Order: sequence, then C-alpha cells, then structure tokens
Amino acid sequence: MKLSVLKETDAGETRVAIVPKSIAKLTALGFDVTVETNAGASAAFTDADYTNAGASIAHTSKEAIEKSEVIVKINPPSKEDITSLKAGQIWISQLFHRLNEPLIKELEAKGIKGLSLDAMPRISRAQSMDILSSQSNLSGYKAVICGADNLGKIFPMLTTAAGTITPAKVLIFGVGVAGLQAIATAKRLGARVEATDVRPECKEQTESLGAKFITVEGEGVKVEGGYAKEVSAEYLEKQKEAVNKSLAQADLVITTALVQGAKSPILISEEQIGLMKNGAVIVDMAVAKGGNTALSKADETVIHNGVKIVGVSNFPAQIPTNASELLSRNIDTFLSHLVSEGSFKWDMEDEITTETLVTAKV
Amino acid sequence: MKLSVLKETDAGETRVAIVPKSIAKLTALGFDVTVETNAGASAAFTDADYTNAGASIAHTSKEAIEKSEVIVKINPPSKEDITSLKAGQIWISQLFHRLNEPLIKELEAKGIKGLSLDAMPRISRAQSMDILSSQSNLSGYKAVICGADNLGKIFPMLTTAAGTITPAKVLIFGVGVAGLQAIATAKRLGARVEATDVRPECKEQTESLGAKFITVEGEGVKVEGGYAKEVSAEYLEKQKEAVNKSLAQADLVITTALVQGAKSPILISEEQIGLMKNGAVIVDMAVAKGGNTALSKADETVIHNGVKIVGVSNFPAQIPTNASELLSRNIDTFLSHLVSEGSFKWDMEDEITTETLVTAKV
Amino acid sequence: MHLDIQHIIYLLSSVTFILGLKMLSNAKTAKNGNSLAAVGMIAAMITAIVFHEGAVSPLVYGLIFVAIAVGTVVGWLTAKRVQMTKMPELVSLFNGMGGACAALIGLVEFHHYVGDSMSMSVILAGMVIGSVSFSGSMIAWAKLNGKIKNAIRFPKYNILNTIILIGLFVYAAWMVWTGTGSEMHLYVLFAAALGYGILFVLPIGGADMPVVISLLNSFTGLAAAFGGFLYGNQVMLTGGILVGSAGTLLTLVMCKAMNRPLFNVIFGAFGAGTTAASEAGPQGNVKEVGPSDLAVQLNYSKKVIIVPGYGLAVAQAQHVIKELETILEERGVEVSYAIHPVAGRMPGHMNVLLAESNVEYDKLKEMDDINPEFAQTDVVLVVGANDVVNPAAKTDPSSPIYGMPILDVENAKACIVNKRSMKPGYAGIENELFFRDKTQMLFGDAKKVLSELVAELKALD
Amino acid sequence: MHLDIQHIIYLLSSVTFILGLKMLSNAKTAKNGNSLAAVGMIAAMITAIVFHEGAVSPLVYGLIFVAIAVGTVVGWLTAKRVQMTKMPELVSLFNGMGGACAALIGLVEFHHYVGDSMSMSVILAGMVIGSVSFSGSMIAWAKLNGKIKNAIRFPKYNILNTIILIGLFVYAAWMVWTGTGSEMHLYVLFAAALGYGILFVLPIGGADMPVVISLLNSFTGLAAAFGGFLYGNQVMLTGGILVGSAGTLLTLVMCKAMNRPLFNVIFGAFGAGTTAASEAGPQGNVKEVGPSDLAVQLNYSKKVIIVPGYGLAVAQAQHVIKELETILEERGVEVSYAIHPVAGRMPGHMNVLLAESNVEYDKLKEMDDINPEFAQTDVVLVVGANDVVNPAAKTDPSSPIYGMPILDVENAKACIVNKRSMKPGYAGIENELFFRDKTQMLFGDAKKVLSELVAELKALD
Amino acid sequence: MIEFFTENKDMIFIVILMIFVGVEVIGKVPAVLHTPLMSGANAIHGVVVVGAILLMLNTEPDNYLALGLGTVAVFLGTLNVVGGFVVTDRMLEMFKKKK
Amino acid sequence: MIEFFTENKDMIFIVILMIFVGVEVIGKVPAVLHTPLMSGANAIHGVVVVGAILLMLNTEPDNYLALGLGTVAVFLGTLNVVGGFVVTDRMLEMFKKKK
Ligand SMILES: NC(=O)c1ccc[n+]([C@@H]2O[C@H](COP(=O)([O-])OP(=O)(O)OC[C@H]3O[C@@H](n4cnc5c(N)ncnc54)[C@H](OP(=O)(O)O)[C@@H]3O)[C@@H](O)[C@H]2O)c1
Ligand SMILES: NC(=O)c1ccc[n+]([C@@H]2O[C@H](COP(=O)([O-])OP(=O)(O)OC[C@H]3O[C@@H](n4cnc5c(N)ncnc54)[C@H](OP(=O)(O)O)[C@@H]3O)[C@@H](O)[C@H]2O)c1
Ligand SMILES: NC(=O)c1ccc[n+]([C@@H]2O[C@H](COP(=O)([O-])OP(=O)(O)OC[C@H]3O[C@@H](n4cnc5c(N)ncnc54)[C@H](O)[C@@H]3O)[C@@H](O)[C@H]2O)c1
Ligand SMILES: NC(=O)c1ccc[n+]([C@@H]2O[C@H](COP(=O)([O-])OP(=O)(O)OC[C@H]3O[C@@H](n4cnc5c(N)ncnc54)[C@H](O)[C@@H]3O)[C@@H](O)[C@H]2O)c1
Repeated sequence: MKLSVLKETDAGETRVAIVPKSIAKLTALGFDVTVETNAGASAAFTDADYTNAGASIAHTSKEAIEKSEVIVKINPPSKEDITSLKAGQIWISQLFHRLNEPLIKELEAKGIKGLSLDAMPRISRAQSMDILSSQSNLSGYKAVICGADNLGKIFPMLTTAAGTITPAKVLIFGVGVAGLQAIATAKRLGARVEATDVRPECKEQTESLGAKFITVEGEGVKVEGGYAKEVSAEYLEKQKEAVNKSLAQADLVITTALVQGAKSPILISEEQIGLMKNGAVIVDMAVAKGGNTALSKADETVIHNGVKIVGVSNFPAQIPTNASELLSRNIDTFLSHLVSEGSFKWDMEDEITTETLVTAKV
Repeated sequence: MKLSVLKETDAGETRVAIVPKSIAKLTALGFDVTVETNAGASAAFTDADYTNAGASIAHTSKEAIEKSEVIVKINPPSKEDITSLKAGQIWISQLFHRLNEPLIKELEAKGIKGLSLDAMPRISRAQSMDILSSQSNLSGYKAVICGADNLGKIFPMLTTAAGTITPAKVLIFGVGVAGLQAIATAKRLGARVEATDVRPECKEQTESLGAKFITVEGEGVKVEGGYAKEVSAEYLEKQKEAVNKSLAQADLVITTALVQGAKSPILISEEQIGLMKNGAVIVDMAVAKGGNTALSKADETVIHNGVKIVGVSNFPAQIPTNASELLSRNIDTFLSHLVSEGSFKWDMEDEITTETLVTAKV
Repeated sequence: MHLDIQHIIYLLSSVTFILGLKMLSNAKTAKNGNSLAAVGMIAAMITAIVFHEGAVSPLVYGLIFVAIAVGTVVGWLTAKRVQMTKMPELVSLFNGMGGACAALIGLVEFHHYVGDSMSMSVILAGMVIGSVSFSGSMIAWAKLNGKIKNAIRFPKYNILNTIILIGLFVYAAWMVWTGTGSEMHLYVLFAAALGYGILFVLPIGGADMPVVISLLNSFTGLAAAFGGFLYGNQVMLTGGILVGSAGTLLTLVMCKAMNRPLFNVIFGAFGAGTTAASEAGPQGNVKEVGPSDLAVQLNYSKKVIIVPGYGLAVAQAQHVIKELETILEERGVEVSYAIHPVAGRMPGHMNVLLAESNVEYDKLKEMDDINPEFAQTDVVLVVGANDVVNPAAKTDPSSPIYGMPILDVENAKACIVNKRSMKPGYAGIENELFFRDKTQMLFGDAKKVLSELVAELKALD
Repeated sequence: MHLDIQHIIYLLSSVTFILGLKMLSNAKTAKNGNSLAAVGMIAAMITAIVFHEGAVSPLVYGLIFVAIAVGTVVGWLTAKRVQMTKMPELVSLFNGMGGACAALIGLVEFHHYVGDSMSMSVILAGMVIGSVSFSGSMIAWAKLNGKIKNAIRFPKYNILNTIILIGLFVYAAWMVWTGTGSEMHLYVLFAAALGYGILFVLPIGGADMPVVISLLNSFTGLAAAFGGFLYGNQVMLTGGILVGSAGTLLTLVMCKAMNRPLFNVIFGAFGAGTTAASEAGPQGNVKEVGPSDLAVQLNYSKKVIIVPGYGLAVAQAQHVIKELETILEERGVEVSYAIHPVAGRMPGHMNVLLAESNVEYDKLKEMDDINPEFAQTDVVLVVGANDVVNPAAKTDPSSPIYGMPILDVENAKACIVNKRSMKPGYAGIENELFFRDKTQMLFGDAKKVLSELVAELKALD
Repeated sequence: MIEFFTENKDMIFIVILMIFVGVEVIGKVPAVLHTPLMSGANAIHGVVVVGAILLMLNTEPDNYLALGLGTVAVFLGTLNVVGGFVVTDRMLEMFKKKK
Repeated sequence: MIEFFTENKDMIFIVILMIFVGVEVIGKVPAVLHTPLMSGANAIHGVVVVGAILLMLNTEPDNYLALGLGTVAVFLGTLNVVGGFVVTDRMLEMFKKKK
C-alpha cells in the first residue's frame, strides 16, 4: 500500500501529520510512504530526515495524492486536495464531520473513504490514538507560556533587594486535559493557581496538582461520559458569583471550557472583564469554538479596559515539533489498529473503526 | 523640591521610572511629584493611579521638565529633553557615561547635575538601589519564557498515551544574576539545565539551584570584584571544546555573558551554531552589548540552519509592571539616600554619590 | 559443690534468655539471639539431669531420654517442614504443648503438697494457667488452620466466660483453703480450666489470632514461672517470668499496632473491624500487609519498582515516595519508577508530580522499557494506581479497558498495592490483580502509609 | 515483723529508683520520674532510722537529725540558687559528696571486720572507689568552675596513673590477704586513692568533663553498692548497682555522641579534638549545640523563625527544612521564614528554593515585616545564612556591608546558627553574631544536620 | 503474707526485676519482629521442660501414672523448646540480605 | 569463690538483673536528656546515706571519732541526695511547654 503525507495548507498551521520517526513503523505495517516536500519543515523535520527514514518525497500535493491509496493530513482537505482525489482512496485527517456535512457529502460522492481523527471514541484503548487529548495537553502547557509572555508580571514570588514581587494569580476555567496541564505548568512556574469546572470530580483532580478548586454550588449541569453536555443559564449565573472575587484578583485567566458538540459557553461576560485588573491577561483556548469570553476573537488580541484577551485557535501549531510527534504517534497507532497483514481490515464490529469512518460505506 | 517623572520615549520601552506606590515615599522625603501623562500606561499604571497616590499630571514632557528641579527617567535624555533642561536641574536616569561622553559633556555644559543609575557601585549597601541587578533578574526569567515561547518543544518530560516527550535541554552561558534566574526558571519548568561561566564560584551557585555546571579548565580569565574583566582567546577556545557536546544536544541556549566595560564576548561561533539541532533556539541576552553569538542581531530573530537566534535588547520592557515596580523602588531608595531633611546632601565622602554623579561637579 | 555449679549454670541460662530476647528485638541480631537462648536452654536441661542428687532408676533416665529424643525429632521436623505461611499456627501449637507440660506437672505434683497452702496455690495456679493456655492455643491453631472457620459465639458469651473464670478462681481458692487432697477436685478443676481456654478463644475472629497467641504465650510463661517457684528453680522462674512480662508487653504493643485496645480483644468486639475490608470483593480474599512487614520485604530486596498512579497525586505523597526511594537506594536496593502512559488524570501527571520532589528523570521508565524488567523484580510497589495495572485489559474483552496496554506487575516476585479501599479507579471496574496470590494490599492514604513505611525502614537499620 | 515491712519498703524504694530512672530518660515523664525517685529515697532513709532494732542513744539520733537537716538545707539552697549554666559543676560537686560518704563509711567500718576477708574486700573496694570518686569529682568541679584552667599533664602521666592504679589494687589485696587491722595501712590506702582520683582527672581537658563526671557518677554508684553488700541492705545494693550500670552505659553513650571512644577519654588524647572548632575566632568563644539539645529547645518553643541563606541552597536542604516546619507545626510551634532581600546568590533564591518543597507563600515573611517579630520569638534558626544576619552591617562603618539592612535575629530569645565551619560568607567578613551570648552554633552540612534534628524531634514525642 | 514475703524476699525481688527486664527488653521492637519475637519467647517458656525433668527425677520408679504423665510432659516441653527455636530461626531467614 | 557465690546467689542474681535493668532503662535516651539523667542517677546513688545512717545507728555512743565521721558522712550523703534531686528538677524545668 502506498501512503502519502501532505504538507498542511491551513494558515498558521506548522505541524505535520507524520514525523520521520513513524516511517519505520508504517513501513513495517506494509506502507510505502511518500511525503510532500517541506511537509515537516516548519516542525523542524527536513526532507532529508524523511528520506533517511525511508520515505520518498513528492514535489507537489497533487503528485503526492495521485501516487497513493492512503492520504494523511491533519486538517480537512483543501479544495485542490479534493480535486486531486480519486475514488477508492482513503483520506485520513480531522474532518469535523458534524460541522462539515458538505465536505463529507463531497467525499462520499467521489467514492472516498474518509477517516476522521477527531471522531476517535474516548475509550480507554483508544487513548493512544486520541489526537484531541494529545494536542490539548500541549495546548494547556503552551497557553500558560503564552500567558506568561503576555503578562507584564512574572509568575513566582521573589523577595529581592528592590522589594518583594507577589506571585501571579492564575485562574483556570475548565479542568479537562488542557486545563489540568495548564494548572500544572502555572504551579511549576510559581503562580498561585485556582480552577473551576462544572464536573465535581475535577475538585480532587485540581487538588492532586496542588491547586485550589472553586466549587460552584448549582444545578443544571448535564455530564455524560465525563463530558459536560449542557450547562444551564442558571448555573452560569451561580458560577459568575463564585468566581468573581478570584477574577478581580487574577493576573492571568485561562479558559478551556468546551461543551461537546456545541458552541463553547461564555464564562466571562464583558461586565466581568470590567471587574478585572488593569494589565490582566485572558488566554482563551476555546476561541476556535466561539470562545469562553464575550470579547474573544480568534487569533487576535483584544484589549478591553486594560485587559488583554488573547485568542489563540491553534496552540499546538506553536509547538510544532512535539505536537507533530504526538500526532504522528496517534496516527501510526491508529493505522496499525486498522491494518492487518498489509491491508485494511474494515472491522465493522470495532467501535474505533465505525466511529472514525465518517463517510457512508462506499 | 519638585520632581518630575517623564514618559519614556525610546522605541520599545514600556517601563516607567516611578510607580504610584513610590509616590508616598517620595512625598515623605519632601518631594512634590509630577508625572507626565500616560507615563505608566504601558506598564498598567494609569494617570488616575498616580493622582490618587498624590502626584500631579503634566501634559507634556516639556511641561514636566520645566516644572521641577529633579527629573527622573529610565533611559538617557532625548534631544527634546535636553532642550527643555535648564541649569541647576538634577537629571536622574541611566546615562551610560563611559560610552556616552558627548551627552555628559552636553549636560555639564548646560550646568545640569547628571546622576547615572547604571553607575551604581555594586557594594552591599547599594544592592537595593542597583537597577542592573533588579532588571537582570527579571530578564533572566523572561528570557526563559521567551525561549519557551519560541521553541517548538515543551520543557518538561511527559509520558503520555502518545509517547514520551523528553525534557528539553537548556544550556546557559554566564551565571550572573540573569543567568541564575534563568537556571531557576528553566529548572522549574522541568528542563534539564546546564550552565557555564568563567568564574569558578559559579559552580556551587549553579548546583545550589539543582543544575549542572560545565567547568572549563583554562587560564587567561581575569576576575575582579566578582566580575569577569577579561577573557583570553585561549580560554574561549577551551570553552568551545567543553560546551560543544552540550551545545549539539541543546534545545534552548541562553547567553548572558557580559564583560564589564567591554563588548560582550562571542561564545558561540557561526560554526558552532552549525553543530546545533534543527529547531533549536538561542536567546541572546547580551545582544545590546554586541551579543554572545556570531550571528545575533539586536531585536531581531535570525534563523540560521534551522536554529533561531533571538536577540532581545530590552527584556524588562516585556514585563513592564514588575520591572517598573523594582526600578521605582531602586530609585526611591536612591533618592532617600541622597536626600536629607528636604534637600540633597551631596555627601562627597559617599561612594554611592560620587560614583553615580557622572557630570563634573557644577 | 555440684549444687553450686548448677546454680551458676542456671544463672547463665537465665542471662542467655534475657540477652536472647533482647537480641530478638533487633532485626540484625535476632538470629543470633535465638541461637543464644537455645544454647542456654540446652544447658539448663542438661544441668537439670546431670546435677540431680539422689538415686534415680535407669527406667526414669530412659523415659526422659526417649521423651527428649522423640520431642526433638518431632519438633525439629515439624518446624523445618512447615510452609512460611503456616508458621503462626505452628507457634500456637508449640505454645499449647508448653502449657500442657505445665498442666501435667501440676497434676502430678499436686498430691505431694497437699496441706501446704502456699505450694498448693502455686501448683494450682500453674496448672490452671497451663491448661487454659493449652486448650486456648489448640483452638487458635485450629482457627488459623482453617479447621474452625468462624467466630463461634454463644449468646452473652462474655458474661458466661467471666462467670467461669471467677468460678475457676473460687474453686481453686476453696481447694487451697480446705487443703483437700482429692484428685477428683483436681481433675474437675483441670477440666474446667481446659473448658475455659476453649470458650475464651472460640468467640474471637481470625484476624485477632496473633494477639491471642501472644497473650496465651505469656500465660504459658507464667505457668512455667509457677513451676519454677515450686521447685525453687531459678531458671524456670526467670525464664517464665521473662516471657510472661515480655509477652504481655508484646501483646499490648501488637494491639496498639492494630489500633484495638486489649480490652476489646479479650471482651468481645473481636475481629469485627478488619474483616470487612479484607474479605470484601466477589473474587475471593485479599491479603493485607502492614507497613512494618513491607519494610522488611523492601529492605531485603535487590530490585524494587514503584508504580505511581492517580492516588499518589491525590495524597500528594510525592515527597514521601522520594524519601522512600532515597532510603532504599542507601540500603543498596535498586529503585525505579514505571510510568504508565495514562497514569493519573492528565498526560504526564506522574512526571509533574515526581519532578516536584526531584526524582531523577533517569529513574522514570516508560512502559515498554520496563515491562520486561518486572520478571527480575523482587517487589513492585503500586501506589494509588489501579486501572493501569488491571489484567482485565489483557484478558477480558468485555472490559471497558480491554486493549489498553498495562504494566505487567504480575510478573514480579511480589506485588504490593497501596490504596485506601477496595473501590475501583477511573474506569469503575474491579481489579483482579488485588486477589492474586502474589499480591498484598497495603490499605490507607498513600502519604500516611508511606510515611509509616519510611519510619519502619529507618527503624530497621 | 518490723524487719519484714522494712524489706518491703526497701523493695519499693528500689522499684522507684528503677522507674524514676526510666522516666528520666523520656522528656515528658522526666520530672515526675525524678520526684518519684526522691520519694523512694526519703522512704528508704526513714525506714533505715525507724526500723532499726537495738538501743540507740539520743545523741546518735540527734547527730543524725542535725546532719540530715543541715545537709538538706545546704543542698536545697545550693541547688536552687545556682545558675543554669553552673549546673554541671554542681552535679560534680554532689557526686563528690556521695563518694566521700562512701569512703567515710569504709574508714569507720574497717576495724569491725578485720580478718573477715570477704567483708574486708567489700569495705576496701567501697572506700577506694568512693575516695577516687570524691577527689576526682572535686577536680572536675574545679575545672568546670574555672578554678583550674588547663589540662595539667605530667610527663608520661598515663603510665604513672596506671602504676598508681595497680599499686592501689595490690596494696588493698595485700591488706585483705594479711587481714591486717592497722589503721595506718587503711589511711595510706585512703590517701593513695584520693591522690589517684586527682591524677586521674587533672590531665583531662574541660570539653570532656561531662563524660568524666558521668564516669565518676557510676563509680559512686558502685561504692554505694559495696556498702549495700556490706550491710546486706537491698536498697543500697540495688540503687548503687543501678546507677553503676546505667551510669556506665550513659558514659558510653555520651562518648559516642561526642565521637570519642571511652578509651581515649581515660587514657589521654583528651579534649584535644573539639577545642579547635569551638575556640577559634579572634572575638572569643562560640558555644556549640547539638541536634538533640536543639530539638528540645525547638519542641518546647512557641514561636520559631527560620532564616534561610545561601548555605541552605548549597546543601539542597529545602525538603528537610519543610519537614522540620511540618513537624514543629504539628507540635503546636508557630513557624515562619524570614526572607532577607539578598539571601542567597540571586534575587529570590530563597523563594525558588522553598517553593520547590511547597512551603506556603504565606509563611515567607519579608524583612521589614518580620524584624519586629524577633523580640517575641523563642528560637531563631539561621540555616546557612551569614552576611544577612551580620550585626556589623549596623554597627561597623568600616565593614563592606555597612548600611545593608539585616535581619535582627539578636532580638530573639535564642539564636541558633547552622553552618559548616567558622568561615565567612559572601562578603568575606567575620560575623560577631556567632560569638554573642544568645547564639549557639550548630555545625555541619545543613541537609545532614537538619535531618538529624528532625530525627531527634521525632524521638522526642 | 508478710511472712511469705520475708521468706522469699530475694525471689520476689528477682521476679520484679525480671518483669522490668522483660518489659524493657521488648521496648521499641519494630512491628516486623513481633511474630519472630513472640515465637522466640514461646521457645523460652519451654523451659518448663526443666520442671518436667525434675518431676521425673523425683518420681518413684513404680509410680507409673506419674511416670507416664511425666514422660508426656517432658515430650511436650521438648516439642515446645525445639520446635519453638527452630521455627523462630526459620522465620528469621527472611531477614537475610539477598545476594 | 563458688562458696561465696552459693551463699549469695540471690544477691548476685539481683546484681546481674539490676545491671540489665540499668542498661535497658537508659536504652534509647535522647542526647538532650543525658545531663538530667546523669544528675538524676547522681541523686540516686546518694542512697549511700542509708549506709551512713546505719553506721551511726550501730556505732557505740562513746566512739567519738566514728560518730564524728559518721555525722559527716550522713551530712555529705544528704547533700548528695537533696542537692541531686533538686538540681535535676531544675534542669528539667526547661522541658516544660511554654504557654
Ligand atoms: N493520564 C491521563 O491522561 C488520563 C486522563 C483521563 C483519564 N485517565 C484514566 O485514569 C486512569 C489512570 O489510572 P491510575 O491507575 O493512575 O488511576 P485509577 O485507576 O483512577 O486508580 C487510582 C487509585 O488510587 C487510589 N487512591 C485515591 N486516593 C488515594 C490516596 N490518597 N492514597 C492511596 N490511594 C489512593 C484509588 O483507590 P481508593 O479509592 O481505594 O484509595 C484508586 O483506585 C486510567 O483509567 C486512565 O484511562 C487518564
Ligand atoms: N541575593 C542576591 O541577589 C545576591 C547576589 C549576589 C551576592 N549576594 C550576597 O550574598 C550574601 C547572601 O547572604 P547569605 O547570608 O544568604 O549567605 P552568605 O553570607 O554567603 O553565607 C552563607 C553561609 O552558608 C554556609 N554554608 C555553605 N554551605 C553550607 C552547607 N552545605 N550547610 C550549611 N551551611 C552552609 C557558609 O558557611 P560555612 O562555609 O561555614 O558552611 C556561609 O557562611 C550577601 O552578602 C549578599 O550581598 C546576594
Ligand atoms: N479515554 C479516556 O479515558 C479519556 C481521554 C481523554 C480525556 N478524557 C477525559 O475526558 C474529560 C474531558 O476532557 P477534555 O479536556 O477533552 O474536555 P473538553 O475539552 O471537552 O472541556 C474542557 C473542560 O471544560 C469543562 N467545562 C464545560 N463547561 C464548563 C463551564 N460552563 N464551566 C466550567 N467548565 C466547563 C469541562 O467539564 C471540561 O473539563 C476529562 O475528564 C478527561 O480526563 C478521557
Ligand atoms: N552588591 C552585590 O553584592 C551584588 C549585586 C549584584 C550582583 N552581584 C554579583 O556580581 C556578579 C556579576 O553579576 P552580573 O549578573 O551583573 O554579571 P554580568 O551581567 O556582568 O555578567 C554575566 C555573567 O557572565 C559571565 N561571563 C563573562 N564572560 C564570560 C565568558 N567568556 N564565558 C562565560 N561566562 C562569562 C560573568 O562571569 C557573569 O557571571 C555576580 O556574582 C553577582 O552575584 C553582586
């Protein structure tokens, strides 16, 4: 089987789906790997690294696509990608199939099997193929670095000859994968960290990292399989009350709250931003799904009343080397799960296959 | 006595010499403080903060200068500042008098007493007035954050379902104030840290922060009063050998090496940069004094062979709030040292006064 | 002249008992202490035979030698052949033999001293205590053995037992008072004492047996001491009293270690507490281990692997685990950490935790690298981890974690699991590992229990 | 009948001695233990007087009462009035009195037993040992007192002393052998013993005096025991032996704590080691303190302030200091950290260090905030800091650190400084603080010494 | 009572001291040693066999009941002694350092 | 020798046990208590005063030398006892919890 790795075309994307380290594993699975030229350049992987690992180089995406049965990318196919695709090919990338019905239809129409990485079921044995987890984790770290870089203060307490610098106060909304890593990173740097979440088990998890949890006493939260599915307006009101004091003292706020399959909830209203200190920074990690503050804009920094609201929609792209490594490992594990003795198994009893295969069976 | 605080005019400068918290102290010393409008804005101090603290606001720098006997700024006076100055006034700022003879001449000619903050003797009792220390310290922290932000990897080791991320390797040149804080910060974030310096006592200091020291066995180093005064070419050769292995493995290199009263030494040649990993980052903190690498450019990011060389000449300006707080505390302590019962003492027995007063006695 | 040397030897024997017991209370000297006391014992026995004055028929000598010879062979073989896990019951058995011996002495000697109230008191006391010790030990033995399964309790057994005890006392006092020589009374008393011993131990649960054995042990010591008083024999007196007092203290110490007052042990409410935790779970029984036993096990291991999990983070036990590592490494034990990719609640959770207490990066081993090492590992210490060591992931296709790679802790020679209860972890499923033969559970909050473990390790030096 | 009760009381007294001594070896019970033994002592004395059989003239009673009364008053007042620091010499003095008492008994009783070689041996042994203890204690007292300043050593004093010792032994043996009743020989022996005591202690340096006193203490115990043997008096015998054995062990333990074998203490090379460290420095003497004494001091404090400095970082003792804080807080001691602005080698060095071991931010106090608090502080523990607590910064205009604000640790009730040596810190200057009255030095690497301190604190519970 | 005391005062004193010694000797035994210590103590009280031996030696050779019981007593006591020491020794095996 | 032993066997045994007790009792004394403990032991050996008292009681009322020496002995012994206990008590003051 031939497999091609495309260079990402989305603006601001620096990652690559497959890193040289994975080539050997893919070869062992029976794949013959082609990589589009410069695919890994922005993640510090040269074409030479790929060829040394046993891949060949294609000079254009068209060439790469045409050469192979399986095509791998991180982001959904671009217009040109789709034009180059032919019936019978297998496309692997994030497809966001619930939000992207036309694209799925188009792929189905062309007779292409689309496997969506973001549709990976979050079950124990799929953890090693779950790109959401692996990327959220890095994002949590990076969001703190980004916050630290934007803040006019330092994180740790320092007693110096020129006076004592008080530790920065960091407030984190949403204690999922990203939120936890953000807590850990901010704690390490010496900040005082508080966090809040709708799921009650997050209290213990937050404390297991040495931070403080703000419990919101309120109802109207629907949690399903570990995910917040729905949060009532009443709850959001209660939450506001509970966090406002911390918000007013916070130097850095990081928001990570997502609700599966829905727009992210607005956790910080414009009015609440008004409560915040001059010079405070908000890093909104949910900005790609609408943002957790009333004012966040994707990939822009909004300054309101002296408060900087930094919206970064693709944090992993800022740590392309590590992010690509993890992604690549997720994908090669996924492929080794799908493939057996040199060909795809299409085991329709298997949850992982059925959930990720988002195009109708063609 | 009237004292004015000017808004900084240098490009990229965001700090302010006096923060609202210091106003009360200055008032107690007998000063009547005027602050140029928006002087603290970029450091998150509003004019209202200043007036609440008891200062008045001047609308232009000219107005501020003309109003007062004492004028305080961080950076040396601009052309306009000098025009506005009158005989008998006292100017306090960094003056870099050894490199800036024409400016000193000009001030002397106008009959202005110039007190240079950067000329503060580095003696124990002057530690609380030493802006070099207070700012280097913050720079050391910020350099690591900057490095972490530029690096395509994360610092800590993380074992995840998608594989284990190895900890970043950080190599620090120069274990002065900035270097030590950089070591501490990088350690906290979870990196493996190594450092090197010409002064042998730095070994113990480095280890006191839990990092590894690379000892260079070599002669030709002149250390005077805790400062490296001269480093022979032979020594630099030895150093290269000693660090090359670490350099080749380093993900992030931070250079802080300064030699008092001279251009900073080149510690990393172009050839050595060639040894480094694709994707590695160098943060050169000595770039304002010429830089520690052969390729560094002030306030530019040079990419050479996949290695990013980030030259930031004014790190403290990136953390203006804390930096200004410490500076302001340095300056108010300096003033309280100079002033007694409402007027300047001009105690010419006092090392602090004589060393900082860089204009000829006028 | 003979007599004098005899006294010196008895004295020396007593001293070996004291020294032996003292050495037994320190791990390093314990073995020598035991041998020393044994030497003293042999000396005392030989002395008793050799220095006896007055004519003795060869028959008697013969009987003595045969009894000793047979006793030695039987005792030796039994003790040598028994499995490690069966030792406590054997101790109980031997204790019972000692008690029986004391009781028999009383039975035989009784008629010699009829009328001498002091001696009678001593004889009857020795006999009663010996008998109680004998029958009680037998019951304890049967319980540990599994021959008697449950705590058998008569209604109001406490009151019943107390009445019998008082009855025994009154009866014996009456015998002394009247100076009766009636063998009938003697045998009634004997039987009653045996009965009391049975009733005393029957209601007590299996978990408390060690305490009971220790108590019966000190009873036997007391019985021996009465014998010593009777014969004016110093070595019996001192040996007996020594065991009586040391045994009593030991009983108290053991009670304290189990957090149960001795009163509860004797007067009911026995063994009710611990069984709940240790016998729950549908898949069978789990074995518990205490910090002190574990300390020995770790101290004398060559290679230990620590498997940290979410519970370590919850307990914030990162500093203690580092202390444990340091102390073990000082003792020459090789320690490493097996980091499962999804241990904890976020990727890298264990890294963050262990970095805080400065655990060296090189000691953290990835799953794939360490899995082959478990087979050469003496002890795996699982601290607050559960799902990541659940064999169901490999064996049970219906399990929600089926297919997740796990740490093969089962391959190690012993596996200790620390958690607070038998509750499941994140995945909400039972863990068969806890019920495996090689597994022992160390219940309690990780920080607390590990601190105790460290303290025990320090005490071991 | 009388006699019997007497024995019971003596027995009880002996038991109070044992219990008292046992209780004295635990900080919590020590005071009660002392009182208990005192009660036993009073009982024994009264018993000796009251239960005496046979006629006694009122004169004798009178003398006894007067002697006891005067002894009580003098003893009580001396002991009550002495300063804390002079107590060890007083102990030595009292010990000498006991020795003298034993010697006098021997002198007086001697002629009663002429010819009875056993009793003579006992009497002479008691007298000789008592005399050595008496004269030795007096010398020790004079040395501690400062009346004798230096170790006075004759050439080859070791050989000389050994010869005298052998001479004493031979002479006494000869007296017993011949059964001489000559008072002359008795007094020669007495004088020789006194002389030996003097020569024994004279060459020993002041630093080793506590060990010597402990040794002489056990000698006196032995002398008392010989008295007990002579009179067949159990309380004297047991009390004396008890002190003799406990005293000997204590001496060994003290030697071990000072890291000097007892042999060195007795046969020269005395007190040479420790003086170097403790008497260096131009400004006078420093006082040393050990981890165990410090542990008590901290345990019984209400408020403790820790002053960390560069040495804490060098030793990487951040985790241990946190452990110390935790254990002290558990004991109800209020602990905070005084962070000097320039402690360490970089701004915020101490913050970075202490954050690593999770010391709460709120416990870190800035200099200006904490300086007024020192006056209410029981103990300041300076760990590896030097310049930042150097009073020269305030008092000596010629000092390079003059004008630098410092932590006013001198205001606290006691100040303990931990560092490895008397070497200066960063500024390269002497620190007068170390020589102040309230200051005690705790020498050693911070991590090592603080670990010991923590262990001692744990043992104190 | 007091009479008894006076007669046996040394014995009683020895008993009291022995109690002290017993208690002290156990003192701070680490919990791991509880079982071996108990087992060792168990062997020591086997000294009761000395009593059984004395009993035998003092028994008339024709008192068969007494001889029988005495023989059993010696046997049981020996069992206690030998088994006790050996089992203790085996328990202590596990304190040996693995090499 | 052996004779002496036999005569005094209980005494000797008591002495031996007492040595054990003395050694055990000190056992693990923390170093801070060394001095008070020594001082307490010092007071206890003041029991020699009992000997001095017995000496006096047994002395003929006209043996003035003996009476004199005896009185001194009682005085010195009492000093040892009283001074010893009181000074120990004072040393132990510092173990009281400050309130
Ligand atoms: N790492 C990740 O990224 C991630 C993210 C989400 C979910 N997960 C899931 O989380 C699980 C991780 O496995 P794991 O073995 O680390 O954890 P686990 O399976 O959740 O087990 C943790 C165990 O620790 C015990 N515990 C809790 N507090 C304790 C304390 N104070 N002292 C001692 N023990 C304590 C609990 O038992 P007691 O209550 O009886 O004490 C519990 O059984 C996996 O199922 C994984 O899939 C991981
Ligand atoms: N904070 C800053 O920014 C900065 C920067 C540069 C200079 N300084 C200067 O550094 C000094 C800081 O004062 P400081 O009191 O923290 O330090 P210091 O005056 O240098 O004293 C540190 C003391 O720690 C002891 N020490 C070293 N290693 C030790 C160990 N392992 N265990 C126990 N003790 C150890 C040393 O004595 P032994 O050798 O006898 O053990 C030394 O005297 C000031 O003079 C300050 O001006 C500070
Ligand atoms: N296979 C697995 O076992 C597996 C893999 C990955 C993640 N997970 C678990 O899934 C859960 C969700 O992880 P995630 O990071 O993908 O979540 P996410 O990205 O969907 O959401 C981030 C967090 O925001 C929180 N949130 C939602 N609405 C909120 C509100 N109004 N206020 C405050 N917080 C709000 C959510 O509860 C969640 O914790 C976690 O418990 C994680 O451990 C499990
Ligand atoms: N008053 C005081 O006591 C006081 C105040 C501040 C700083 N200091 C001390 O002054 C010293 C210098 O501090 P700084 O940060 O201002 O120094 P700096 O900024 O002048 O130089 C930075 C470091 O670079 C090092 N360096 C120079 N040439 C080098 C080479 N070729 N290779 C490697 N390293 C080289 C220097 O040794 C120094 O450690 C430190 O020891 C600091 O602790 C003292």
